[in-house]
Amino acid sequence: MSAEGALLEVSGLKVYFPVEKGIIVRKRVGWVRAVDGVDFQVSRGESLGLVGESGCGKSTTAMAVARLEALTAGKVLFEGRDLAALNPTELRRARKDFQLVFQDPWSSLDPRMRVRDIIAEPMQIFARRGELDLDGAAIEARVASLMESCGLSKSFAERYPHEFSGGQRQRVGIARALALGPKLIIADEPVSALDVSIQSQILNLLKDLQRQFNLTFLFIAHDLAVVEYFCDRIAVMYLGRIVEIASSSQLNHMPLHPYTRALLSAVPLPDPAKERSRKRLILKGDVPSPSIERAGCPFRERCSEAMERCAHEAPRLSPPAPGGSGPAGPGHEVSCFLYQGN
Amino acid sequence: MKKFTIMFLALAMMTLIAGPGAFAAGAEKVLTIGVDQEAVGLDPNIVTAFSSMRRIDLLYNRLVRYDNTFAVVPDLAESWDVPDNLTYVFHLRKGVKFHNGRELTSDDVQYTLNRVLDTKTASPGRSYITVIKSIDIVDRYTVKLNLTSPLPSLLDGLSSNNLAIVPKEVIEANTNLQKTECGTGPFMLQEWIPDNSMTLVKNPDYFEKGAPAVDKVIFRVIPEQASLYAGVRSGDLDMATINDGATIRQAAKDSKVTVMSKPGLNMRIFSFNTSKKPFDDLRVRQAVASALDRAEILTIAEFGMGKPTGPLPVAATAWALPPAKLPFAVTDVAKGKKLLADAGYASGLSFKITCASTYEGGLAVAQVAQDELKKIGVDAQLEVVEWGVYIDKWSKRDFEAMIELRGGSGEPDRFLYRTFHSTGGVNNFMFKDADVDKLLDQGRTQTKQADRKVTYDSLQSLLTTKAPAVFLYCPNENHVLGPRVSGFRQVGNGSLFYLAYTQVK
Amino acid sequence: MESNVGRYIAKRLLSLIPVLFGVSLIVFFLVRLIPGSALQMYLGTQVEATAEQMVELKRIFGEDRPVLVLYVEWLGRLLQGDFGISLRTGREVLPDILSRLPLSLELTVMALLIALLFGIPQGILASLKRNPFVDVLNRVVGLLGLSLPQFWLAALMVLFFSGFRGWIPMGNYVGFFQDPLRNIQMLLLPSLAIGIGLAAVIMRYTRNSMLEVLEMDYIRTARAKGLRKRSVIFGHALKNAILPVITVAGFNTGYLLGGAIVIEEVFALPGMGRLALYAIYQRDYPVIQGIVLVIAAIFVLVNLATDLIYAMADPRIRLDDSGRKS
Amino acid sequence: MAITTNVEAILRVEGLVTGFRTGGGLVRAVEEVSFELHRGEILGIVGESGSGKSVTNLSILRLVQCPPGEVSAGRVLYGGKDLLSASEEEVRLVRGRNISMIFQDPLTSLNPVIKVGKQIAEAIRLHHGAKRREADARAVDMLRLIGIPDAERRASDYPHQFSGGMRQRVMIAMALSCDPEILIADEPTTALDVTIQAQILDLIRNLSAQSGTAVILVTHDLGVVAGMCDSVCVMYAGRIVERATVDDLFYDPLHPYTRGLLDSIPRTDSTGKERLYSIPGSPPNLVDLPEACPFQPRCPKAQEACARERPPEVTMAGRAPRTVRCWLHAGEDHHVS
Amino acid sequence: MIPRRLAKNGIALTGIVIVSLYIIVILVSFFWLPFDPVKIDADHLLEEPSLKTGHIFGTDEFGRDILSRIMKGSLVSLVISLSATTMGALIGVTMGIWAGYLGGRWDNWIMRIADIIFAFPSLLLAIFVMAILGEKTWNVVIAIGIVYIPQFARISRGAILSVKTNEFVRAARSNGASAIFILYRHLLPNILVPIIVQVSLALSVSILLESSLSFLGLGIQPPWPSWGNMLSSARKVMVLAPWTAIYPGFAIVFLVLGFNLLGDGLRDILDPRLKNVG
Repeated sequence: MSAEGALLEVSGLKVYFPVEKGIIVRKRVGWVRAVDGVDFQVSRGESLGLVGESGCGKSTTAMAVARLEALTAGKVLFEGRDLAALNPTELRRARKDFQLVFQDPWSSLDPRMRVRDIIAEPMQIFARRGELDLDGAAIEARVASLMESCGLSKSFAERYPHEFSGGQRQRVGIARALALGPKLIIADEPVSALDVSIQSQILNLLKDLQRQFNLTFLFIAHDLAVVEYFCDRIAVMYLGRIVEIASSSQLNHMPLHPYTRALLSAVPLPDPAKERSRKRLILKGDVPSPSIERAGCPFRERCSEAMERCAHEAPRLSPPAPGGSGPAGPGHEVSCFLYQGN
Repeated sequence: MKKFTIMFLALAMMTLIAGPGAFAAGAEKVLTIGVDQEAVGLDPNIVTAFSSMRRIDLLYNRLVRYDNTFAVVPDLAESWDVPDNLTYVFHLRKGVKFHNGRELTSDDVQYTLNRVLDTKTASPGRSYITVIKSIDIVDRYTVKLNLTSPLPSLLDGLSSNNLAIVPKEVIEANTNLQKTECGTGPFMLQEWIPDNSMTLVKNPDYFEKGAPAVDKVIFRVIPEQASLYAGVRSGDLDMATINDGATIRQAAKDSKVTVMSKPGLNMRIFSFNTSKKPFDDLRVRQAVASALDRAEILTIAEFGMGKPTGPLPVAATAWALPPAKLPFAVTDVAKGKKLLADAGYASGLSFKITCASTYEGGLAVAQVAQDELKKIGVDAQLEVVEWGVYIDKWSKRDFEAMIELRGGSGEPDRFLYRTFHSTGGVNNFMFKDADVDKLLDQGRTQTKQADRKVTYDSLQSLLTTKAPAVFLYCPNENHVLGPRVSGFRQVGNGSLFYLAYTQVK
Repeated sequence: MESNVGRYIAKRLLSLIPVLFGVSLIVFFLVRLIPGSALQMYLGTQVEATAEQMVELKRIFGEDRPVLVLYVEWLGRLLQGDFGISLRTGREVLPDILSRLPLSLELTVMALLIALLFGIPQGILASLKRNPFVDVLNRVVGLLGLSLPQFWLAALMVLFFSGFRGWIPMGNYVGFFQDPLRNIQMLLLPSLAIGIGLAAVIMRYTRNSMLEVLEMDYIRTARAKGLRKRSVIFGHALKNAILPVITVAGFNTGYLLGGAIVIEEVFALPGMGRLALYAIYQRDYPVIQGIVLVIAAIFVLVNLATDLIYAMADPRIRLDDSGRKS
Repeated sequence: MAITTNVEAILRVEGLVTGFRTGGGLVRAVEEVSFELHRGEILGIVGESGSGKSVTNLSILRLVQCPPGEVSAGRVLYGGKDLLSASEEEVRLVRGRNISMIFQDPLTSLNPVIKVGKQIAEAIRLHHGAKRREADARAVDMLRLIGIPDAERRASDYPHQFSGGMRQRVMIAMALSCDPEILIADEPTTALDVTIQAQILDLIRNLSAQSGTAVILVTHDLGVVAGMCDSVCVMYAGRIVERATVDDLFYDPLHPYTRGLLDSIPRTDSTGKERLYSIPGSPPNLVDLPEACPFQPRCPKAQEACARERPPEVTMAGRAPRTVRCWLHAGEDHHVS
Repeated sequence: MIPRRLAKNGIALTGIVIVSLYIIVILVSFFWLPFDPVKIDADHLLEEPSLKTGHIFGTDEFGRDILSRIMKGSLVSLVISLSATTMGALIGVTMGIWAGYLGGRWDNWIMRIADIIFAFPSLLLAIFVMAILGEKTWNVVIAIGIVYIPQFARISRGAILSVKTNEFVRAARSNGASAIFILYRHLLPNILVPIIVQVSLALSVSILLESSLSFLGLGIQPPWPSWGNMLSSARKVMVLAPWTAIYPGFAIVFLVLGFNLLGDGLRDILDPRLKNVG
């Protein structure tokens, strides 16, 4: 598993939120296991997608990687340096190299700031501390070039966020993320809130930017189609864990985990004939609460192929055993006993 | 929600209908009097509050009391002899009963006086009788007091409510009489709802025949002067004690009510801290005295309800010289200016007048005085403080000038000695004058009325000249009476004793 | 569920302790910072006292020991339910306060009722009549109610109603249980004077809340079901719109209680506010301390009650230990 | 598949115009919208946010908040009556009984302080005059029918105690409780996860098939349309730009917008990773739209006429009512009737 | 943007007009008053309002012209309410935003302190402070300001709690911004709306509180007029001369009404949810 060229390597990541009780003295009475042992790596220039339904921990994973959420356990190696072990000053400096694009184009921009100031702010913060060698004029020039790269007209610089449509706001957010010249972009559902016609614009923009600036993406989404389009590899999450990870095409054509298969079959296809002919796997019930401690496979209650073993033993993410249900490509790993020897 | 609305409306309607006619008059004669302050406690030997005294007036008796002309007349003592100026012998009435039924005897007098003298009791009355060396019981109805030095104001002191005679056993049972009552007075305490009302009932065994004339007296506490007046008008109250000039002026024009008004013993003064600049200079004090216009102050601050006075309250006619016969009787701006200039304040002077917004604090007087002092080039600042702060400043002598309301007395020694003697207990002017001290001491030892009159006449002149304070006026004591009331008389020291003879139709 | 509520109440009550402790600490030292003392007030400007007497008096008035010692003593007795003895009247503090509490509470409750009975219907009406003129008129009238100084209103009431016997208490206040009708008649004007401002507040909150709720999706759902307008407004909208009104009403109940001070003075009502006022004037420390503690306790209890009522009205609030509600 | 021509239309919308008065001016949210719905049909109305699809449906039942909204023209013919000119009382009786609605966000669409059982029973009591007990029992039946486990107990729960999918089921139960002829489902699955969306869509499809309820399905997701609908209206800037059967629309889109929309969807069934097509620009501001084709600034095939004049709604030859609002097809008008 | 909308909002406009009128009165009072407001005039005690004497609002029990005193008093009332509100807002908002932003233990401690102040009956608290500090104008400001601290703390805390979940806060953190930077650059500007509305309410309440204090004899020092102490001294004579109480009362009512209208209008304008209505 030596990750030659891995920009980001996450291992054993856990994010638990305490459930507290008490008024005068607050006691912890349990945990919400939002992320419960996640490992993955992202190579330079690669896009890794994290998919899953709401509450599966994909966003929390992203936030923990960006150190915006406290880690309960695990390592986040960024260029070999463990972000989890940095002190606040080091962390602040390191932030230059990984930036975020957020889901909600409405709440991710401060409504009281002009577009120009929003994009310039990261540079100003770093420049003020002497960690970025740009003066006011240089910052202004860079803001202009960033706006251009992101397809924003120069005349927008003096406007406020509320004067824009969702797509344009998302472009502003992207320009802000690029301001410091990051190596990694963590994009948390960047197109979920957008209409289809705008969504494709933004996806194309991100692709262009990736090429232009040699960016690495950790791309979070709930829409499998979007992730498959955008990412090289995809990790599917369920209840705080990765249940399957594979290259996009492999996951699309050869999904192994029952959950992945159900997910894929639930995605409506814009093709009436295919829709009519396809066989649907409809999952029973809802996602269970992540605050309940559970032994065994987290998916077993909803799984149509659950075995007795699933109830008391948790499967580990590993390449499928040869001679399983079919050929699996390199790097394809799944966390299911169907594909594991004993 | 809907149910609530209906219930509420129903209640409101019922109230409207039942309203004014809801209370029926009983057969008994009840007199309702409105006062602006609640009594603090009822132990006559301990309380200092004016409001408590007004209840004690009716509940207890003293050895002697004032009548409505400030003459000392018998109360529990039928008569007294003064064989020499160090001995007083009192002959008690027979058959006087405490409200618990026990007869009052000379033991009770001895017990009471000793209680007052005991420093543990911390009685405010102690200073009136500190000269008493011993109290001898001659017989069941005769008591003899032996003094260490002569004190002409002793009888006057004994007329104070603080020296009302109390029964030993009740005190021992209750540690004090603050919440309970057992006197010999015309009325007995029936019910006391603090800050609301106090009901007194007739004492059937009262020693004076025919008194009291009503079955019940109800005190109601109404802090607003205007409400008190309105209460008498509407018939809610039979009478009310009101000290606010504006309200009285309004009531005086009102045919529905009767206003009784006469100058009381209280005295409004403009006092100086003679230990501090600029008032350590006699000329400055005199300048202020020349500038103040008593008539204008009375007109504006009291709506004319009062009388200008000298160092002794004008109502104490036996002693007091009319202010017109005293120095600085006439406002003289030119003289004031000259005096100031002599004192080195030709270009003007500035000082603070401390006052409080309550009636006793004299805010209205201070405002008029401030205005008048401008005429002699004095720029006086008002320091209007809350009453507690006022008292604090008073007792710490932390002021330059102050507007005060002093409780005067019908007897010159009792008031003047403690107020202006250099050792006087309430001499907060820090006033030290050998001549004044000499005259005050002399007044104490003289026994003949005529001699004393001469002494106090010159003292009045001297005090007015030396001006530890400017003596302004005595505010009237006012009572507003409704049509049902007759037979009430004002004493002049605020006492409601004559309620014992008051009738209602 | 029930035990949950019980536990919640118990915990909330426990959490009052630090607040009340803080209040006790502040009030105890605050009142002693005020210039003047009970002893000075007792002596006034007329009384002479000798040195020996002063020693005795200082002992009686508790001026002979350090303040810190006094605090610890007071707190110790307080924990046993002993609020001490009034320096002014020598009476026990707690019974004196408790005897005036019913009046103040009744006044508060009546004012609250008046506020709710005027405020809520008016607020609903205002939210439905979207005619701009009526709307503006409604709001101006409401704001006018908010702008009337209580004491001014009270003084004017005394001025106008003093001719009518029985409407203004004249020191002849009767308790509710002695004569409910007389009692309510007497308290009507005072509580009106207190409640009118809150009525305006409630009206505004009801209106705003209704306007907000009427835009909600579930109102559209209710209309889409074919419900009558009345059912939509009372069955669906009001049930939700009332929630913030509960908070505001509860929030202001404590304010009403404290605000009754001036009104009690003007109307000569023997309530707690008046006791407090005199106690402050007379530097009657134990009484001030007692009253502030009692009012603070009531205040926090009212807040607790508000939260409970809110929780009953809003099933989304769970009375568990989720801590403070913001 | 339901072929719609020879089945009677139960709902006919003609020339509907709805506007909103705002500080900035009049927003023409719905402009000359016409379509018809047939018995048993599932009609999709698809469009991006702000295209007027939801307002269209609210206008049908006169649920547009007025002010600021106002239905200013058109007819909505149902059961021989024009709902737009009928009295409020008449429309009220149609709501919930004949035409029901479910909405996008089941959390905000259910009254948070009323038990779900009661919320369902309310409509039943209202429209069937059922007694409280009967209505309650029927509400429980409905909950059971739409697949809520332990329905008896859950009926006395509040909406917040349900998960998103369950809440939408409750909404559906409520909407279907009076056996309506028409169900208007306004983005019923937008707030839900895909697996839950699949459950809900399945439920709607089955219920519609069983009871013959016609459904208007409002959505922005062409995939959902493909899987659910018989025919589709595509809306853009308040207008229906294209109306067709589902197959026609997907396999032979006529309007450039429809085509662009179809091309910009990333698809899991695609093979290569060719660059997505994207429609340039963003949707127009609906205030003071010029007299032109609103799609013209973004249209790759825009002609001179497009900027000058509003295109007419052209009825195309072929199966079913097929219309398109585009100058490209202006010459191909076929009036059927 | 906002000024234009203010002008279009009738409610706010009325408020502005009323408050401006008072400001004009204050400006005029610097240069001209009908009579000397503190000059005692024994010849005209408690005169009825009359055009003939020139005392159009009448005179008080010292013969002073009531109109002049109201005019003179308006400066005091406005200055006090502005300063007290500013003080309460500054301290309260600082407490509230830090409590809301830091959360946890800090939140608990800060808000407990606010709770304690809040649990005090406000008038009693103001009376205490006045009695301790003494009757000076600035002490009235402090006494009233303290009362506001918990209100502002609560409101700003609540607002911060809701704003801080916005993603732009996370964005700022991801750019390495410090807590103070985020708080004052991003959060504070976004919670100004509820604070401004509360300020307008507090402005009006402080006038009432100042009056209450003066009414109890703890406010502005006579002979200088404040509306409160005018009412306070009118209390004794209002049976005789109702105008002594009525005009200062109306002066209060209208200014408070002005502030309330302004606040109400501001709320309309600033609240985005109501933007499309009316």
